[in-house]
Amino acid sequence: KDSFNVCWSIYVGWMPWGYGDNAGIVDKWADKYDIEINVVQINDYIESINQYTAGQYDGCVMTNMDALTIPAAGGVDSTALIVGDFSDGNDGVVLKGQSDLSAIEGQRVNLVELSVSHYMLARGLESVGMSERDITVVNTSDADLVSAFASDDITAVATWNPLLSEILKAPDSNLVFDSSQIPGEIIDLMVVNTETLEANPKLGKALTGAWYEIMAKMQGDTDDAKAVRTALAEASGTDLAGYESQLDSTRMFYAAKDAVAFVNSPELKNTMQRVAEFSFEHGLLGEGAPDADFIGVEMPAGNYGSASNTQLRFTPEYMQMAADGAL
Amino acid sequence: MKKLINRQPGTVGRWAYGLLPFVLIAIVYTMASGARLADNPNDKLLPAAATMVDSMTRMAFEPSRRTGDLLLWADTLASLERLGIGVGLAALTGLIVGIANGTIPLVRAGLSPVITGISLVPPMAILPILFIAFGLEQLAKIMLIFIGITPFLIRDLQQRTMEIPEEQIIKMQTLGANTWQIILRLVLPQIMPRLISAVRLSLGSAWLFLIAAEAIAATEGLGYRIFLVRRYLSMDVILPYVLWITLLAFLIDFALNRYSRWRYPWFHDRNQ
Amino acid sequence: MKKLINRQPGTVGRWAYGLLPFVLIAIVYTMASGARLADNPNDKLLPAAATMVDSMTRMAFEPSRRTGDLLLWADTLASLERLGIGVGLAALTGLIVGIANGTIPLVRAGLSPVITGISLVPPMAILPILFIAFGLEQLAKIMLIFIGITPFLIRDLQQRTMEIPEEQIIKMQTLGANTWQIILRLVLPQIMPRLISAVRLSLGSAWLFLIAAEAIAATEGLGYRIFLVRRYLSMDVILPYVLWITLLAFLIDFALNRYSRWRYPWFHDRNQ
Amino acid sequence: MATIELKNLWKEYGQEVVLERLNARVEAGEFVTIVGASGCGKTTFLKMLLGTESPSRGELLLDGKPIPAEPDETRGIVFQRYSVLPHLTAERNVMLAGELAANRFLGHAFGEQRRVLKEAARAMLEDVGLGHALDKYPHELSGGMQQRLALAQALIKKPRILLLDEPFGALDPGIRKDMHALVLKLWKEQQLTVFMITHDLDEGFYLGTRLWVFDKDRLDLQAPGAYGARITYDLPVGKDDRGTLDDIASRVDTTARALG
Amino acid sequence: MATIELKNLWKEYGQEVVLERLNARVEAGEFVTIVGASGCGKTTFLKMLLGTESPSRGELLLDGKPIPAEPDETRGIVFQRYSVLPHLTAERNVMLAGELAANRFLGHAFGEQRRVLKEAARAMLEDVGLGHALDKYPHELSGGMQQRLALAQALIKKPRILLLDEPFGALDPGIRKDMHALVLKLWKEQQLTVFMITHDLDEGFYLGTRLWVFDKDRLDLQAPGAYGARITYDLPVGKDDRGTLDDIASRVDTTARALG
Ligand SMILES: Nc1ncnc2c1ncn2[C@@H]1O[C@H](COP(=O)(O)OP(=O)(O)OP(=O)(O)O)[C@@H](O)[C@H]1O
Ligand SMILES: Nc1ncnc2c1ncn2[C@@H]1O[C@H](COP(=O)(O)OP(=O)(O)OP(=O)(O)O)[C@@H](O)[C@H]1O
Ligand SMILES: [Mg+2]
Ligand SMILES: [Mg+2]
Repeated sequence: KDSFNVCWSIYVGWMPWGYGDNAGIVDKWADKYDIEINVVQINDYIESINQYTAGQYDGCVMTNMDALTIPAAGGVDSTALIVGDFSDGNDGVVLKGQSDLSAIEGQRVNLVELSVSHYMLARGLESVGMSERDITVVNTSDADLVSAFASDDITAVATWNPLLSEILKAPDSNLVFDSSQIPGEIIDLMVVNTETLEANPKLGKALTGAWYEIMAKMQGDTDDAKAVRTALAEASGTDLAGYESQLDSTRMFYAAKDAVAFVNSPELKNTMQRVAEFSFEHGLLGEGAPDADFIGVEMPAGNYGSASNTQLRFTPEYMQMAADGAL
Repeated sequence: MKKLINRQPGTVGRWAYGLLPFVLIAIVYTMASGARLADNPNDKLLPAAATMVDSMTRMAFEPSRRTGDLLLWADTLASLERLGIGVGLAALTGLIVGIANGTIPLVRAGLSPVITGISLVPPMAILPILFIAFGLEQLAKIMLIFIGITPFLIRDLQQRTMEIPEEQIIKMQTLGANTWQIILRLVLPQIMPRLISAVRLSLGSAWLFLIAAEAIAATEGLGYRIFLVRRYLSMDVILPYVLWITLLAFLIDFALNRYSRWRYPWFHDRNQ
Repeated sequence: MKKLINRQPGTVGRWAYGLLPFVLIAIVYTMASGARLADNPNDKLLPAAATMVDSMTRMAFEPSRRTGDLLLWADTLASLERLGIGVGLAALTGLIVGIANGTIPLVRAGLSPVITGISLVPPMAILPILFIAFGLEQLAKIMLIFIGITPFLIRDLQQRTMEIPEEQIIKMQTLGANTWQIILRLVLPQIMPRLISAVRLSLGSAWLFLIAAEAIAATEGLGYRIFLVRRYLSMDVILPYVLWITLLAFLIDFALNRYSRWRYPWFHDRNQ
Repeated sequence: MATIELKNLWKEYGQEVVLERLNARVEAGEFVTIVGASGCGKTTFLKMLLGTESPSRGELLLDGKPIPAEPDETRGIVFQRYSVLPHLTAERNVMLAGELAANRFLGHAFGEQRRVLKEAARAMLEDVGLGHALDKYPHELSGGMQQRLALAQALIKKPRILLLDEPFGALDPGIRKDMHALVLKLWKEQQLTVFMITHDLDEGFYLGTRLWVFDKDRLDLQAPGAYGARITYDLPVGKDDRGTLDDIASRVDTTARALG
Repeated sequence: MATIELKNLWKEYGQEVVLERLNARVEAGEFVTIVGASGCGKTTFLKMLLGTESPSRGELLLDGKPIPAEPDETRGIVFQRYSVLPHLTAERNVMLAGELAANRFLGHAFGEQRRVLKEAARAMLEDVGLGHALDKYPHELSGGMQQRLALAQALIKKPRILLLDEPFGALDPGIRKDMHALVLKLWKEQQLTVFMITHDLDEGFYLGTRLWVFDKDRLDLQAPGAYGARITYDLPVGKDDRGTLDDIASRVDTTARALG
């Protein structure tokens, strides 16, 4: 097999994939390893993960939590090939007219249910000694959150960028909690099918090589870098300033070695445990799951959960090659 | 040997032919599902029949861990309530405006063009405006259904009203009726069975809009559940839910048809 | 003074009455927009007319910096292509299956029940399955339109086929026609204008499905653009796009009607 | 009782002249039968009497005043088809006129008033021989029964003028004869002024007190719409011989062929 | 040439007996006219001849063999309405039979073959007096012209048997007479066997060589469906006087009233 499909959806930390595709960077790296890589944009984030889980794509971008609850819980052994960034304020809870998170008690909170926003909200509530029982969660489609916020019915939302920054532009809105208070827990990944990757290391190499080339191009204050970021901004439907403000709240790992360090750190294991427990409580690991560690997660700092059912693997292998310039 | 066009199946043949495609679909599904599950026993895309039955038993008879509800019934009730109110309001509006448009030329001149225009606007594209006007709660969902099907109902009933033979309208006038009486005693009763047909025709769209509305913002409902569990590709819930919706749609259609035949024999027997 | 039911507006009156609601809508919009903008000059929800004109000029006449396309036209082309192929395939299938069902009792016995069943399944609820079955490229979008409207087309055309007077089918046989010739020389030509009406009726749903499909996976298209800018609440783009879609829908409908009247005078003149 | 006058009456649709230069006077209580080729304007004339069409030129007077320009209760009508309301039973069809008068807003009668209407309707239906079909819907009645019902419905309102547009055209010959007897009986009892269009010259001769033949006396084969039909015969019935009848028949046939 | 035999023919729909004990023999070239009250089963009988209905009991034989159970080119038909194809011009309507035979798959003729068909169609249309309306669609033709067209369309196929179900019922009396002449002419020229249903006893007498009256000779007023109609008169036409005609008329009327 030498032709592969990967998909991505519109989000600040994943926009580079679209640029890499348009600018021919991905093709260039694919050619180098003598394979073919199709990069496909999917607007609906969940649909892209579903498609990956159903086997239509060999790789897909997603967060750590969704990687655990959708493909891994669905029995598709997945590897986090590239850790691109973690959210550092890109996800937040917004209240209308009130500036304190504890005021959320009793309100209806609009968010994409069971998503990282839900997780972040739960973490936020924890931080003020509340739990989900103190509020009502209203599932709201991400595409409609911004316009819905203009309605008087909505008083509280939990969401991510670019929706978050749009919502914060509304006169009455206050950011009461954001992911910078739980740094490193919401991680954006490029996930590939473990089996495919093992059979075709070339795929991992080409993707990783391409990614860090794009990273190098978009970073910095040169005109070229600005031009790249302007293109990313337009593709996500905003302008340079808007995109950069989103970047500000995203901890991008421009350098491969930072990403490697992050994956190797023991923090990751704690994070994944917390995510797994949250997911279990909400039934995301499947109804057959007897407890939170039913699905095994393999990490450099040690494994979490059932070793016999390892379905999600974090590996620094390819990023390390990039850091070493070995690609 | 008769020509194909003249060959009729017998009663048994009719049933056999009619059931065959359903059986085929079931067989194809079972085979495809079996193949995928053999590959990956955790596959969620095409779950086995037993898995679906399990999931549905859970949804229907075990209280949810989070809310304590019996989810299937809670969802069904919520959705049917929205559908009922939305379609009911649309039917009422369609009836009133359709009859006014169809009977009174001055009203028709004023409203017909704007209704044609509105009927061409795809409601999904103007969601933000709907949110502002109607919020995001129950009202918004009902209004999406309402806005989605009312233009069709109005135009259809206007058409049907205009098809009432001119002779009967003249006849009413020679019996001394004024405009209001013509509407009340001639047009309204004759349009009622046609309203039911129009509603039956529009129910498919109504379900679409309901599901779309519940996908946007909801805490319960059949569409909500489908879009929620889509997050983790629980086809074992989605597929039975879709079948359940199909069954509900069929039952509603059937009941409306039966009611109409019972209530308006003069309409149906004449058109036999 | 004549009864209301007998009073007809003159030509001028007809135009005036017809335009009035549109003017009212424009005035209400302008006032609401003005009020919101006075409150918050950065309000995006109800942009001023000038802002919308600006945005549309940019979309229509300035090449996008990213791709170099004129976005409005690129989107329109992409959407119309999908709509055209989807509706075209649906029409073809509807024609073939509808005629086969309507003419040949044995086929009808086999297919009619399963098509009724399928027509009740809301396509939005099985989106995930569709995307898995047909991928996320052009095919999936076309298939959503196809699956959305084909059952309706089949059922409508089957109905219309069965309405062809029995006398004409007998007449064909007495002139020596076999089943195939009856279909080719009698049923097909008589169903063509009815196919056009059925397509006109189904275009509203086709647009809905197109927009839904483009919102999920596309890189251009009218629905994609609306979906994309919706996250930023760019109503200055959304509203003109909606108007544009409405205009396109109107033009397509108008053209189909004109074509049908020109091509099938025997059908339209008879039904006058 | 009504007097109807036609004074140089014309009816045109755009370029097409349908009727021209009609002049006549009909006294109360006359029974005018109208024959003529298909498409020569008989129904158009009846519509002018009814008020749903208005004259292009000339005057159509009822008791010296222009006839009201919309249908009302002075003029009853029975069409060839669609003459009764399909959603009401026979009895309700006949009660309708009374109910409409009883309550201008609801168009329904209640209590005592309703009982009286019901009784009157039943008597009327007995009269036209439908006493056994009170609760039947029109679609359950044969064509002849439907037309009897239409007559009952129109006559209970006691119109001054009764207009009949080929009311028996769709009936069996035998049933037709019964209807003739019925119409003559009701006409005499209620002292109506009747205008009746028929395709059947014999019927026209047998029924009326006066027979009108509508025909185009000028006929341009290239442009059949250039000239309108006129009243070419206006015969007091009973005073004419078989010769006239045959003569009329052959003339009407010529026109029919030219138009058809 | 065709011989048709009815041997103890019955037709029932469920409990309802429509026709019972029909026995007759019709030789090639006869012109049978059929009259009877509405609903007594005339059309049902024609449908059996056509093959769209089959006998419940007894036999209906064509040249000694059961008549084919579906319509085919041996039997042509003209109905009261819907008899021509609305989507084809007059000429194409008449060419149709030839086109269907020319190409079993496409049902279209091309080149020389097409020219010949066109010529024949034109000649036929001249014959029925529609030479000037070749390119008109049926909806542009009057009722009489449509029925001429239907005749032309049926006869160009040269069927052995021609079935006519009240073909002139909807026409003006004058135009009707022209059609009679046309049918008689074509019948003689093509030596057809004709069965024609009519409501008009005079028409039946004038046209046929043989007149059949369908009537219920046993009639249960409580259950009109208990007994079926039979051929109560089978008259060689021309040998009967006015008395018979009146007698028939009054009997048929009695049945019609009972059924209607
Ligand atoms: N609304 C109209 N607009 C234009 N022409 C009309 C209209 N109504 C009738 N006509 C024309 O007027 C002529 C007379 O029609 P009308 O219906 O009065 O004939 P008729 O004598 O009643 O015929 P028939 O015996 O067939 O009922 C016809 O040529 C018809 O085409
Ligand atoms: N398919 C059917 N099923 C049941 N009953 C039928 C069917 N077709 C005809 N009949 C009944 O058979 C009887 C004879 O009908 P038919 O049409 O043959 O009468 P007809 O003599 O042609 O009458 P008309 O002069 O009105 O055309 C009627 O009582 C009718 O109700
Ligand atoms: Mg007329
Ligand atoms: Mg008949």
